[in-house]
Amino acid sequence: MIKRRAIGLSAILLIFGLLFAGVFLLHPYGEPDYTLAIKQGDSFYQRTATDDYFIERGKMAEESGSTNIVAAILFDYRGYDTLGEATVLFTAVAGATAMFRRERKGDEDE
Amino acid sequence: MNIMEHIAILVVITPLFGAFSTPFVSLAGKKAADIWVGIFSGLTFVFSILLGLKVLRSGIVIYTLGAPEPAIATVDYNGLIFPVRILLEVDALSALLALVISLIGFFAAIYSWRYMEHDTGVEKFYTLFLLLLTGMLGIVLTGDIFNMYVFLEIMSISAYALVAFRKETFEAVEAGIKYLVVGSAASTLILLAVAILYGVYGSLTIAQIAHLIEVSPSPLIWGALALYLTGFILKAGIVPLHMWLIDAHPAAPSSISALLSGVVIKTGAYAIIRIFFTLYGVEVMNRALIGWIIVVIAVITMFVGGSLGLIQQDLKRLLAYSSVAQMGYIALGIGVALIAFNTTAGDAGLVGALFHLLNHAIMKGMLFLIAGVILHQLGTRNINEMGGLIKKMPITSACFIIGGLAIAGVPPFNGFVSKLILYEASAMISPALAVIAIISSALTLGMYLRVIQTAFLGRAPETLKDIRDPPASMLIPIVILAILIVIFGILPSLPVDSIITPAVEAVKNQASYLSAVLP
Amino acid sequence: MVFGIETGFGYWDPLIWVVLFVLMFIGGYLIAKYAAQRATPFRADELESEIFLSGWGETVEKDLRFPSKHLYWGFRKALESAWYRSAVEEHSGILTTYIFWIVILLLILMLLIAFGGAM
Amino acid sequence: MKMSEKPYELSVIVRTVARLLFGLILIFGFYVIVHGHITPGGGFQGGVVTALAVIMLLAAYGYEGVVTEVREKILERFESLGAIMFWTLGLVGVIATATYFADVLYKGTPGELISAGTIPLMNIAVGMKVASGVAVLVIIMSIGMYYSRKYQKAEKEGAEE
Repeated sequence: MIKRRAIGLSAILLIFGLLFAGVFLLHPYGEPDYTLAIKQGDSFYQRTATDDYFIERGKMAEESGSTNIVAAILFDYRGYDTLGEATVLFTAVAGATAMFRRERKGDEDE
Repeated sequence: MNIMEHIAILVVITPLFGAFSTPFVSLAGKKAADIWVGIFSGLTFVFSILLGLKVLRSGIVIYTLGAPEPAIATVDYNGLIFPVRILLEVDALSALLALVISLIGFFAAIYSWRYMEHDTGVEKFYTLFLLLLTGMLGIVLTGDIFNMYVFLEIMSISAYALVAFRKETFEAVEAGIKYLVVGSAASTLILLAVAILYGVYGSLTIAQIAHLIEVSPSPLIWGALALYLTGFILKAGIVPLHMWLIDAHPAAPSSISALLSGVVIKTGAYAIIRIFFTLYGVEVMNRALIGWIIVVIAVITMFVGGSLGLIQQDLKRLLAYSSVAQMGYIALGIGVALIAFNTTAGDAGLVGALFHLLNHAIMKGMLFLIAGVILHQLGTRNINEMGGLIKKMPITSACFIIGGLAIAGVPPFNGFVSKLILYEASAMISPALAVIAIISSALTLGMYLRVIQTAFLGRAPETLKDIRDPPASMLIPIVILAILIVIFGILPSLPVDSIITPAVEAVKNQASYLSAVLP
Repeated sequence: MVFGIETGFGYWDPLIWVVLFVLMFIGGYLIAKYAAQRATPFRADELESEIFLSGWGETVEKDLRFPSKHLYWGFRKALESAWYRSAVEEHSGILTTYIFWIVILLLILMLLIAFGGAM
Repeated sequence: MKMSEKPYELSVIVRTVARLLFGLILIFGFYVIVHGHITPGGGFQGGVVTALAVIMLLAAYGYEGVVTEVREKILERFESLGAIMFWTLGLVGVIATATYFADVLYKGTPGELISAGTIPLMNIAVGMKVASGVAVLVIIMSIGMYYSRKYQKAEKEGAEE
């Protein structure tokens, strides 16, 4: 058992090392990055294209009209995800109440 | 409003509305909740059929959430055209999975009417049941990796709660907690993979990421692939991460076991297929290496499931081990298809994997429903306490024998056809694989012959006197599934030509998946 | 209606099997019927001595059932030390074992795919 | 100061302050929910703030004191109502011949309270759902604590006898 614990621990350390090494392959934080410029449509796709789109168009009245961009993304652009997240909470509550229901029929509600 | 235009989203939101409204409907009594869950799972089934017909008729269906028109998936941003909103992308593979899920879900719902009659909190059960259905349908229909994660969470959390639903038994609570811990670990790995892909490419749409990976593959995506694979191997119940399944399937109520084994683990297999063939694409990856990894895992899975199933005394635990073995067959097909992509062997591997997926959902769904009947009527799951059931409950026993022989690959049932295709496909790669697959099939036959010999034939013990076939609402789903098994066995070209081959074409044709979204 | 399927390598026709099974059933039924006609009927009062099964007394009716673990006994015994003992030990139901395998599989896949996944 | 008769309650100062703050926290929660589309915040955050009012009552009065006032059954129905509302607001887009979750209502001037189409309404629905959902979860947790305390007490009394 001790041996197995040692193997598991060293495996976790190795995984952490690999993931940490992966951080250096990411683009630098906070700087626009032009290594990923791919021709798409009439222009070049950047890694930040989606973010730029949200920031620029999200506030405009014809798109969402919300000055809080987080709310615009949450309820307009990714509203379906928000419905899913709300459902996750609903599921958790339904599951928890199912675990705390009364056990037999006819028991008094406590 | 035209229903056919919105059919893709209706498949997901119909059971969702059913889940939200069940707490109110159940105020009118259990009968009303029964009918309500029947209506909504039935509607979902009808919508899935309509969606499948639409996909077969007019190709890939795109549904963009929040756009002025469902088909407008992209935005024009300073001349740059890319997808921003969440979109559902339904090709023939997704439609096949949605059809299987809603079929088994509908039958399990009808079966639950009488099966859950002795339990309390049935309205909670129905709510969670419909949420489980929603989660699975959301996973298979979406075209967005984060949305897939969200629905994976809905599916997983409702499955944890449903496994532990019979909390009066200690076994159920223990199995639920174990499933919760390992399932959350897997979900975390999947979320990390989504985060890596978003960090590298700045997009969440499957088609867009696939296009970007094709153009400029970054070394980071291979880490994401490993994380994805580990997470979905756990969700699919493939060795060595199958152990939650062995605990969870026996402990859950039988209609939930049928759903878990029939379709929940299949969504893991679906996600693996989608990630390999669509998200990454076979062109950029080292197909031979990854294919052989999958094949080796599949071979181990088949042997572990078959050999350990042989020594089980608990009927539902035996069925759970059998599920592990059959997931090995599906994984074998996927692995062979990766190694020999776009050759005869590879196509046959995909046909075999998807046909076995369909067959196993039907067979194992039916077998778990029958195990539930036995538990409901006899009050035991121990095989040694059963005997001579064929004289007491002839219809149920006949269905079990059909299902057991079919899953073991005995002709002329459907399991044989899909296994035959898999044997031939794997023999083209390496004859040793086919030999192992056949040996594992013999092990499966062994475990089902044991159940049939001990529980159904033979002499009934003194304790089983007033046993008879279950009520009609429990019997009809079982009989329909058994009829499907026989039909698919005698007329295998019927499902293969109509739904399996389009799905295989959809899996192979990554370019059409991409061009449906991107300009 | 097309019975059968092209598997890519050959042709599989389930109808032959169905016919074969039907013929086997009919044959078995005929043999059983013939045997029932020819056999001398068994009569209990003609027994000269008690039933004696190689040293054991007459079996009680409930002992006539034999539990499922007796089937495939040889197979299990042969693989007992080589496979079953360790495999059953591994399926102990202890949660840390499950997590251990997640970590191990993740590490193996990461090493294999991260350094060999790209074309 | 004399200890309370009920051992699960906190001191009279805490109880009084909790009673006074209850309405204020509710109002602040509603403010965060309703102004979700123009200020930082929104349905999730405001819902949790609203649920904090119930959590505070639970801390001050204990499970036995609160459960007579706040029934988790009613809160559950309230949560379902919020979920149905959110679902139906998504359906507005389908009825208005666009797609599910399309924002088709009056957009107004960005920055005003009545603007941004369905976003404020969705905030309210999510706020309802999150507030009642989190409150139910916390009440359930306190039920668990209540019973474990009860069993511990029974065990201790059994050991003393």
